[in-house]
Amino acid sequence: MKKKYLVLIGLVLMFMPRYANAMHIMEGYLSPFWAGFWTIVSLPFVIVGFRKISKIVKENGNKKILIALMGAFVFVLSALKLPSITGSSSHPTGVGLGAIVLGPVTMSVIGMIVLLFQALLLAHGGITTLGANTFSMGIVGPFVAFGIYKLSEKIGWKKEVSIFLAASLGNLATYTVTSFQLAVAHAGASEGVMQLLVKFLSIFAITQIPLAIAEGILSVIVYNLISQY
Amino acid sequence: MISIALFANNSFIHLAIFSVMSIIVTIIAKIPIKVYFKMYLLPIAFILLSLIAFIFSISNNDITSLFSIKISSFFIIIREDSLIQAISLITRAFSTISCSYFLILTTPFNSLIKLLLKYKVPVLLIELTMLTYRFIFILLEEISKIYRAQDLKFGYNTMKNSFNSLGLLLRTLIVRMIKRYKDMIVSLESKNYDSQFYM
Amino acid sequence: MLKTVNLNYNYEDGKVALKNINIDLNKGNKIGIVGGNGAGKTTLFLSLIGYLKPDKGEVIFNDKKIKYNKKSLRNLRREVGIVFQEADKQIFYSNTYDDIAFGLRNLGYDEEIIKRKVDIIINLLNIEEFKDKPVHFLSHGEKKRVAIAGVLALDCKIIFFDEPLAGLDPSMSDNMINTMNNIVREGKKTVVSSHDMDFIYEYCDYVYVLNKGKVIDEGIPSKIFLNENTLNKANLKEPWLVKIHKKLNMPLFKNEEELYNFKRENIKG
Amino acid sequence: MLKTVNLNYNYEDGKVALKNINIDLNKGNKIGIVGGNGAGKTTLFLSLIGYLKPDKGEVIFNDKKIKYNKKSLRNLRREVGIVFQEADKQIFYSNTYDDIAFGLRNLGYDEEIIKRKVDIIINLLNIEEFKDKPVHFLSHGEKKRVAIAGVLALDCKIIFFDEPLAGLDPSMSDNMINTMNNIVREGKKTVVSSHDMDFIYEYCDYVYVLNKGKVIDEGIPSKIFLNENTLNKANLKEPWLVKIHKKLNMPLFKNEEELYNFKRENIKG
Repeated sequence: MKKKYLVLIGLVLMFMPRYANAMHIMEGYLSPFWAGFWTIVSLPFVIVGFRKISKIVKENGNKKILIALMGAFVFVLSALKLPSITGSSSHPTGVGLGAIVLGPVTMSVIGMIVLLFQALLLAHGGITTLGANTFSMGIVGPFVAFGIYKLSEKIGWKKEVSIFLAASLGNLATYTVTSFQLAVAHAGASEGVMQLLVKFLSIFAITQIPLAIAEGILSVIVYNLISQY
Repeated sequence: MISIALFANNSFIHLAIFSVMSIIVTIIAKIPIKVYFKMYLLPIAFILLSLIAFIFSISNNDITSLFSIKISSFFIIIREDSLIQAISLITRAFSTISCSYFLILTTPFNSLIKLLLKYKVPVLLIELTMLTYRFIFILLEEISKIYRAQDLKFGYNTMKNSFNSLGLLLRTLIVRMIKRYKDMIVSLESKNYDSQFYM
Repeated sequence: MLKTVNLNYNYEDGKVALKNINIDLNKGNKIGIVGGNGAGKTTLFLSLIGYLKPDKGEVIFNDKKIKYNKKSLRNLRREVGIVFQEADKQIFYSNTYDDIAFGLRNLGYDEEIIKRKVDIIINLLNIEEFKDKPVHFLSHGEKKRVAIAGVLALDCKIIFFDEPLAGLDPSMSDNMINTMNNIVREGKKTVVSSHDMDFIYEYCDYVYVLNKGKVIDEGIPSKIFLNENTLNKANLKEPWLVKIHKKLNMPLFKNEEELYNFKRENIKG
Repeated sequence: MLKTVNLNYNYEDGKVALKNINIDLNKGNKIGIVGGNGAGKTTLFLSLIGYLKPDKGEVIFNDKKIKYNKKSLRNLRREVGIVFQEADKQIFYSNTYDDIAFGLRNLGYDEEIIKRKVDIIINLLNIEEFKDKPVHFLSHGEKKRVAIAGVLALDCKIIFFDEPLAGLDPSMSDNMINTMNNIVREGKKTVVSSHDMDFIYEYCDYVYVLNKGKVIDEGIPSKIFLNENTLNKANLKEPWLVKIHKKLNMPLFKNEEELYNFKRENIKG
C-alpha cells in the first residue's frame, strides 16, 4: 500500500512549482483561536454556496459531475507553473475565471474542496488553516473578481479588459486578505497589525503583482481561444 | 497529535513531534527520506518568505535590536522578541506539517471519506469531494501529457511562447473536459444513475 | 430478445448516422459489429441501450417496442449493459468496491445482497489482487476489468463491448478474450465492436458489417470474411486465417487451434 | 547518431523503470521497440529525447553525451521528434495550418519560411484535402497525420512513434504505414512502439524487446520472432507469418507479398 502512495507523491512532485510563491497560509501558521475564527467567518458563505449547489443538482443530477470537474480543473490549474516576469514561476489560482463562469457563491464551496486537496495532495496550505484560506481564496477572491467583472461590464469596457481586471484583481485581493490574516494573527506588543500588514504586503507584492498580471493575461488568452472555438 | 502541535507553545514539544512523525513516516511507513524531505521544499519557501516579515523591522533607532543595518535615516533591525516569536512559529509549523504529512502518507482517501460520513458532513459535499478527487487524477494525467507535447515542440522556451502555450493547454483541457462530461453522462445513464452517488 | 426494426438515426446537424438498420441479437451469443471509424458502431450501441432515441424505426426488447420513459429504460438497462472503450469515463469512484456496486445501489438492492453479488464478480474477474488500490493507480487493463465488473454485477443478459482490446498488450488481450468467453459460458450474450479482424473472426459467431450507417452484410464470420466485395466496401482486412486459406490452399480454419490440430494430423498421416 | 549507454531510470518512488539499457538507433531505419504495457517503452522514448533525465548512464547524440540544459536540449529536439499515441493531446489549434506551424513559430522562424516548410509537409503527408477543415471535424486517423506533420515540419532526422496504429481502423492503419514508409524514404529514421506484432514484424528492420525495464533481446525481426524464449518472457505473440512458418512448414516470409509471390511461383511450378 505504501508504495502506491509514493506514486502519488511522485506525481505531485512532478507538478510542484519549483519556486512556490505560496498564496495559502501554511499549516501551523495560525493559532487555534485564529484558525477557528476564520472558519466561523467562512462558514455562512460556504453554507449559502452549498444551498445553491444543492438546488442546482436537484434540478439536474448530472451537474454533480460538472461541478466536480470544475473543482478538479481549478486544482490542476493551481498545480501548473505560470511564467512570471520575475523569472520564478508559480501557479494561477483560477479564482477569477471560476467566479465568472460559476458565480462567486458556488466558488466558495468548490474553493474549499480544492483547498482541502491542495493541503492533502500538494502540501499547500493546511488543514487547520483551511478556514482562513477558504475565506481569502474561496470567498474574497471570487467576490472581488465577480464584482469587478460585473462592474466593468456595466461601464461597457471590452470583455478582455473586464476579464483581465477581474482575474488579476481577484488574485491580488486574495493575497491582500492572506497578508491581513497573517498580520492580525501575529501582531504583538512590539509590532502592531498595521506594521506587520505593511511588511507582508510589501514582501508578497514582489512575487504576487507580476503573478496577478500573468493570471490576468492568461485568463484573457483562454477566453479568446474558447470564444474562437 | 496535530492539535497538540497546534496548541503547544513549547518549541521542544514541537521538535519532538516533528522528529517522531518523521521517523514513523520514513522508517515505519518506508517513505524514502529523499522524497519525504523534498516534500518540505514547498512549505520552506513560504516559511522563508514570511520570516523576512517577522524578523526584520524598520525603525528609526536601533536601541532594542540584536542586529541592525542603517539605510539613510532608517534602521533595518532584528528584535529579540520577534526572533523568539519567529523561532516558535517555525517549530510549530514544522511539527504541524509533519503531522499532516503523516496523515497524507498513511491514511487512504477512503478512510477519510468514512470519517466525513461518520461526522455527518452533508452527503452532497462528500459526493463532490469524492468525485473531485477522482477527476483530479484524470485531469493531472491529461494536463501532463498535453504539457509534454507542447514542451517538446518548444512551446515553453520563451515567455511569449509560454503564455500562448498555456492558453492553448487550458483550452484543450476545457474542450476535452466538456467531451468527457458528455461521455460520462452516457455512462451514468447506462447504469441507471438516479442523481445519487451512494457510498 | 433485442433487435431493431428499420432503425434510423440522424445527428443533430441532419447527417445520417444510421439508416434502416435491422439487426437481431438472437442470431448469436458472440455478435460482432465491424466497420471503419465513423461507420456508426457506437451510435448503434447507444441506440440499443435506449440512450439515443431513433428518428424512425424501433428497438424491440423482449418482443415489445422500448419506450423512452424512465421506468422502461431502467428495465432495459437491467438486462443490457455496455462497457465503453475508455474505462476512465465510466469509473466514478476511487474505490473499486464502491464503483462495482454503483449500478446495484442505483437499483436499490440491500447492502448485503450487493456485497454478495460484488464479491462473486470480483472473484470471477480476478480483481481481488488490486481491489484495495485506489483506481488511479490501476493500469489500463485493470481499470477495464473494473469497468466490466460494474456492468457484470448488474447481472445483465446482454453486454456490449466497445473496442474491448483497444490499448491492451497481447497478454492483456488474451485475458480480456478469456473474460468474455467466461461471460458467454455463464449464459450471457456479448456484442463487440473492434478494428481487430483476427479477433472478430475467431471470437464471434455472427457478424454485422456496417458502412456509412448501413448494414451492408451479415452472417457467420467465415461467410463474411470470404466475401471480398464486403471487405472492400467496408475497408476491412482479411483475417490471417482467411488469407492462408485463400493464398495457400489451406482449409478454412475457424481458429488457431484447428490449424495446429490440422498440422498434427498431417504429421501423423 | 542516437544511442544509450547503460541507461538507468527510476521513478520518483524509487521503482526501477529502465535498467542498463544499451540501444543504438544506428542499427536500422525502422526500429521497433516492443514489450508489454509497463515494460518501459514510453519512458525510454522520453529519455531518448531528453525529457527524462537518467539516474545513471548516458544518452549519446552525434557522439556527444547530451546535456540537460536548455540549449543542448533544443538542439537535440530539433533533430529528434516524437508522435504520441493520442492525437487529441498533441493538437492544440483548431486550424490545421497553425497547428503544423506551432513548433516552427516557437523557434521564431519567419512566416515566409514557415509557410514554405509547412506546405512541403502538407504535400508529403497528403493532407491537402483537409488542411482547411477545423481540426475537431477530422477523423482520428486524419488528426494523427496532422500530429505527424507538426513533428515533420521541424525537419527532425529521427521520429519516434508511440503506438502509431492504436485506435485506427484497418484502412487508416495502411495509410499510416504508408506515411511512415514515405518518411523513411525521405532519409529519416523511424522508431516505433506497438502492441501489433504483425505490424512490427513486417515494418521493422531491427527490434529491441523490453521487459520490466530491461532489453531482453535485440536483432532483426526474423531472429527475434523465432525465439520462443524471448516471446514468452516478454508476453508477446508470434506474428502470423511466423506461425505459418512454424506450424505449416512454410518458408519464413518477411511480408505478405512474399507469401503471395511464393504462391504464384508454386502454381506456375
